[in-house]
Amino acid sequence: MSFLQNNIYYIGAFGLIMIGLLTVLVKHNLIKVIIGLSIMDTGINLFLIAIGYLRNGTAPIFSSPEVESILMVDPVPQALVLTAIVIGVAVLALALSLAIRLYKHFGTLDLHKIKELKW
Amino acid sequence: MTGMEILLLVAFGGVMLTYILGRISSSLRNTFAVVLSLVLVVIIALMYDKTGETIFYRGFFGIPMVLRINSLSWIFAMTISFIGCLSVIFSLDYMKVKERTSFFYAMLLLVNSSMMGIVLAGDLLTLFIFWEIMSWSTFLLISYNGGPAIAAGMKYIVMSFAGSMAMLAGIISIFTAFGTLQISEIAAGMSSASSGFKIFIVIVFGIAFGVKNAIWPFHAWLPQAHAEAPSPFSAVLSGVLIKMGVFGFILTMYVVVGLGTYMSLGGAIFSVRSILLVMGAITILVPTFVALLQDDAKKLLAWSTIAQAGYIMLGIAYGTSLSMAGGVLHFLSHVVFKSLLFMTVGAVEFRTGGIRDLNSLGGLIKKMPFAFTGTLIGVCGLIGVPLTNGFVSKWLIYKSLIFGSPLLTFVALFGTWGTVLYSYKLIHNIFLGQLPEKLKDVENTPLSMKLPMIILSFTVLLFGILPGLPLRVINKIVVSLGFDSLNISLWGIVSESGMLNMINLFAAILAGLIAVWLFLRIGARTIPVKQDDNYAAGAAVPRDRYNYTVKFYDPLLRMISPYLRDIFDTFYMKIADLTGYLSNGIRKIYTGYVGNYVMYIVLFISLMIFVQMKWSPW
Amino acid sequence: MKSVFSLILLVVLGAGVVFTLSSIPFGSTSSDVGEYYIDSGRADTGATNIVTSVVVGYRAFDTLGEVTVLFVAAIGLGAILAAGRENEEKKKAEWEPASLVLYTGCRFLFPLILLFGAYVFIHGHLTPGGGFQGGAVIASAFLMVYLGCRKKRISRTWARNTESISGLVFVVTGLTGLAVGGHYFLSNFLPEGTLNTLFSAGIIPIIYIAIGLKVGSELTGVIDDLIEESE
Amino acid sequence: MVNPVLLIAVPLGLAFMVPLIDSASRKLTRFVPVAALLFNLILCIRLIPAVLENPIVINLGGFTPPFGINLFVGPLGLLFAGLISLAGLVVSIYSLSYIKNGPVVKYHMLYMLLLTGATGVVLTGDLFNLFVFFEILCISSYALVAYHGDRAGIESSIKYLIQGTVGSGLLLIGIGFIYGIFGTLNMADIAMKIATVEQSTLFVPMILMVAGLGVESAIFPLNAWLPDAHSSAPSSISAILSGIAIEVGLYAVARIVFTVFGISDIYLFFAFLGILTLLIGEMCAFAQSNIKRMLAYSSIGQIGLILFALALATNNTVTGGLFQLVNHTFSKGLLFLSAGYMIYRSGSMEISSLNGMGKRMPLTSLAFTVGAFSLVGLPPFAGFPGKFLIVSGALLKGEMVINILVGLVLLSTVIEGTYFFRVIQALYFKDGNGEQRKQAPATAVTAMIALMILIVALGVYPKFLADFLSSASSDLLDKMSYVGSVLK
Repeated sequence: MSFLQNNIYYIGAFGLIMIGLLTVLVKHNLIKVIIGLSIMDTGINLFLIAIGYLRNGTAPIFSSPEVESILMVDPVPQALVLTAIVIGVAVLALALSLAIRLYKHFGTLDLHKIKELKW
Repeated sequence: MTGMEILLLVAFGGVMLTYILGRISSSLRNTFAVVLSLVLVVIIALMYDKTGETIFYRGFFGIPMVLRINSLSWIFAMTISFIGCLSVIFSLDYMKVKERTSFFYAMLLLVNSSMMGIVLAGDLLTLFIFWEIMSWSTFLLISYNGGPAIAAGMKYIVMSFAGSMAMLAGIISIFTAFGTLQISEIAAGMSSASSGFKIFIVIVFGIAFGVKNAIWPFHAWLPQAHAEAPSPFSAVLSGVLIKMGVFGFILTMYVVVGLGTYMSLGGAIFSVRSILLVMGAITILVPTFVALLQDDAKKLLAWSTIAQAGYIMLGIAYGTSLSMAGGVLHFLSHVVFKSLLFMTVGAVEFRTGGIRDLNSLGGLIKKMPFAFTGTLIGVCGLIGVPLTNGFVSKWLIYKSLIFGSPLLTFVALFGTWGTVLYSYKLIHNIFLGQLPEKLKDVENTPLSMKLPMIILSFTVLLFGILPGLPLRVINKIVVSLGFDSLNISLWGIVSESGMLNMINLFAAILAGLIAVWLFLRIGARTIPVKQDDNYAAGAAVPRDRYNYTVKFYDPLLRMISPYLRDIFDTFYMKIADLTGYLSNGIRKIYTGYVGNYVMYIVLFISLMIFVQMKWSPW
Repeated sequence: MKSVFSLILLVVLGAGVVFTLSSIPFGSTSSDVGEYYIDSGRADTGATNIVTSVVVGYRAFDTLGEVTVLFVAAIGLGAILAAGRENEEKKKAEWEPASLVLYTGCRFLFPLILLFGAYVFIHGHLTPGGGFQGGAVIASAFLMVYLGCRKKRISRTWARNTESISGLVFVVTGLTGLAVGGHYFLSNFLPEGTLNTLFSAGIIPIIYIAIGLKVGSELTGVIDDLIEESE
Repeated sequence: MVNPVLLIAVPLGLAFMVPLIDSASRKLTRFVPVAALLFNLILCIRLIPAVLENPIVINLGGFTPPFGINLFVGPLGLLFAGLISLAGLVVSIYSLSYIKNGPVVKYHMLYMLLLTGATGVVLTGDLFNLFVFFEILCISSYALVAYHGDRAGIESSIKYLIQGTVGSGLLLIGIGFIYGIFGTLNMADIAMKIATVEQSTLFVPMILMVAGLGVESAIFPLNAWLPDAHSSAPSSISAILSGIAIEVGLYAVARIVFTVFGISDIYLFFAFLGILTLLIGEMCAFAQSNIKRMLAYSSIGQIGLILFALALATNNTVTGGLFQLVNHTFSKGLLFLSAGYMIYRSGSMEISSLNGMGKRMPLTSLAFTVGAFSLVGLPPFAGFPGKFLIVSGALLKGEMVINILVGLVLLSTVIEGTYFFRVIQALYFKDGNGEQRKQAPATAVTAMIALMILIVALGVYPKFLADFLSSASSDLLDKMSYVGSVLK
């Protein structure tokens, strides 16, 4: 039980990543696949945050001069996540615009039916 | 700047200039091409009896690239430039009716230039570079005619490229083993190498040169390629290009590996030498009879080329000074008479509008007397009739083999019988017999085609009567390769197994001929009988049926043809099919469904992790 | 069948991950770099929000890349939608006008949200927030207008020029640093001011304002493109 | 001294400026990429002497590594940057006339950003920064693949996007692990600390990162997007994707495996992977009847060969691999560019529709032939020295396994030769429909001639590049000097 408690963020993060990957692997509706990618992104962001977490830590902001620096969480993963989120959004937007076009061309979003390019 | 550098500069610069001039005016280009090839002949002739090495380029990663000239390179270079020049002259009329002639001339000259590069190469890297240039330019020329030539070109380039890759492996192994590619330095290193390494070198080079030289079982590309190439190029192809393989063999066996090592390389029974001899013998035996089966004049000559390559191989692989001289001389003879034959057949093809089928030709002797004479002399050389060069070279080969290996001698002789048969088929079906109706308006050979034929016919006879001329140079080669010197006079040769003196033969034959001529002259008068009197027992037969040369040697062929299936050709085609089939199977992994693709990614990672966790190899 | 296989693969993957994670215990990580940032971030960059000092100070180059990623995505989306749109005739869908309450509410909220967004990115070096967050808030204001007021559209040229100029400001600020301040690209060449005041931290607020405007106009552009597509 | 950061900043600034330029003058936009890449090229050339002496390390923002992001401009990075700007310049000249329809302004912006992303990847010394630039590269290529908005383009783009996103997700997880273990993102810093951690712990992060980058660099089981994307993209983009994008991916893999991890146990595995990629790529290309798909599979094969050469990790083989990489950029670029206009003229990508192109577009066909010969490795073109170096370097190792792999390399070269010779025959010796002779536009011809000259020049005088490549290869392999020059 303590394992679960100690690592709950990791478990959650990788749970999300696995769910995302599984969605990409087994679902054949493009929108669901894109959702899967998005879930995976979320999981990765959570993982990055979890890496930088310090137990009972506070945000790394010196909002007043008397704030102590001892228990501040690592700011680097937070900065990375900021970037990763934006990248995720960018990819998501592009994917959705492609999905719109794809639907116009094929009249379906079923990836099993979109197999004109193969071999 | 030495003569060799100038030579190559002129040759390769001329190629480009020819193409550029072709853009301006075709007659200017033709003149330039002829002049260029004549200049090359002159430059090489001036280099007679010179030896020397010169580093001409260090730009390739600092590996010194060397040109060298000695008697071996000289004789090959001379032959190349000579035949190249004649084929350019021959092309003048032949190519008039075709399109993209500038491309043709430029490529023809490029092939010649790259072959000169090969024979003048003093290191293996230079050799390989020119070798590859020769391979791809030849490919472009073979495919030139389109249609069936496409398949022929493809077969040629694939086999040749496979050979080149084998050669590259060999060259680079040598480079990594000895740190040098200069032929003169390799020889020193080779003597201390392990015999396994030597055998490896012999095998990879053997494949490369064997493919080019069309030694059985690497001959599969040759018949189609020779048949489908434009005739002036067929002459070059059959005459000199495949002889680059001979050059390579001599270089590998006697210069790189060394004479002493070569003779003892391998086990007692399966020594490298005996294997090469057997390959040579098979190369004589089978293609000779396959040639009999051919109805296409150029294909017949192509198979004959393979068979003759077998003789050269026998001579070279046998490894005595006499056989070596025979091999090299036969190379020279073959160049001359085979180019001559391809040119005469090309002239016929040119005048009859592309007919090469022996069954639909005939009776052209009156229409094209020059071509007939050329063919006659060429065929005599091919068979080895005395007073032709073929006689001398075959005599040397037989002489050297007859005591050491009677079986091989028998095979060689047997091959000659076959040669007689197909030679007769060739000359008869084209020039003798009945003239088909549709060939009534065939004109005589044009001048630009006559000229090379005259020169080549003259050479056939010259070397036949005065074999000492080429043999003097050949003797130098033989000595430089480490053999004993031969005793040579202008008229012939004296060896321990017999002597040859062409002046006696010449006198005897001349006397005989004069006697016959006198006898005929004094004796009978011939009465011309019309053939159609007795042809079909008086029955009315349409005139174009009169040609009785269809199905030559039919009973014989029916007897032997089941044994002459080209298993290696089939084998190569099977490999090609298999590759295609396999490729088609493999590309099915790209199924088009993106879920699978992601699966591959995850599979890759999971597999790695699984292996790592299970066995921890890392 | 396939999902079972996928599950097995993922389980193997998960096992590997667990194995590696055992060397990164949760909740007690302290990295040298992170500690350095916390200790000397204020002195180095003048920002009290250490995340900001990392994002726009220490790792400002990342942020430049990040802005570019968003930029690329916005252009890419525009290009893809434009390419398909070319060869079909425009048909204007008739939109039902929004109700008055919605319309007025949107118009009322719009400047407030804009103001909030601007606040978020202007105070990026002092409070949790920054250019991206502020930009997203601004874009949400426009999204609200699109949804609520329907007929209102922004001017594309205006959005594009804002985007372009703010992007240029970022790069030019960086290049100015290269030219004048210590000869490093993106170096902080402005005075750092006093901590915890608005005019502090040198170039950080400038960059964050540029980013805020850029992200805002980019996201608005994306929304505009998608809405145009749905018409 | 010029500052290498301009290599990234200037094109980026120009790309941001394009909308402004566009509103000032429509015609000027097309020339922005040309100007930017010309600037980059000149900058790269000017940097060569300084870099050959000592790698330039630029600390961005004035923070010393590992606290700030740094650019590491060694011979290798400069080689890639120069290659990107050179190939980019040529292709941008080609695009001037080739890209006529669609949102042209957006094309030029995306194109420039793609190359900026690639330049960033090869110059950066920070792991996460590498990821960010990698994303710029990937996202702009997703968009560019779909540029024409046709069925095939969109389909391949979405497939590419899904695989690419999964790949970059994996990369990011890997980076997260690395940060968790070492507490730093600076590659030199990680490289220095790598020995302090048990090897087995590093396996999963490494394999995640390699797989993530491997998707972009088309290593065998991860390359399924490539044939679709390369064959459906506009030809100018195919040239860049084949010539630049996957090479940059390979650079990233090599940098991480050699410099960051630098644990030699795994190299042989990569050599096997390279050979597998090579064989699969060539075999698939052999079975194609679609010219662009064939070229795309051939890119996979070439990447396999380069990976094999790099994985042998000796100075000779890496030099050879890099040489082959340069050759591949030029030759494959040339092939795609020439095929682009041939397809444009014939209206079909089937090889059979290119019959007789030699008469209809002589110069374009000549360009294709030169590219094909060079790629196959025939002298006197640039492919031969590359192949020579790789094979000689590999044989010099003197291990039986590697000798056998070299045999496979030569075998696959034969396969490669076969399908290229087939196309050349179709171009020149098969009869096509008797269409008029019409050359490609002048800009396209200029681009192709420039590439042809480069290929022949490199083939005839390889030493020109070899010395530089040799120092680039030691840049890649010499981990200690990398660490030393970053963390002074």
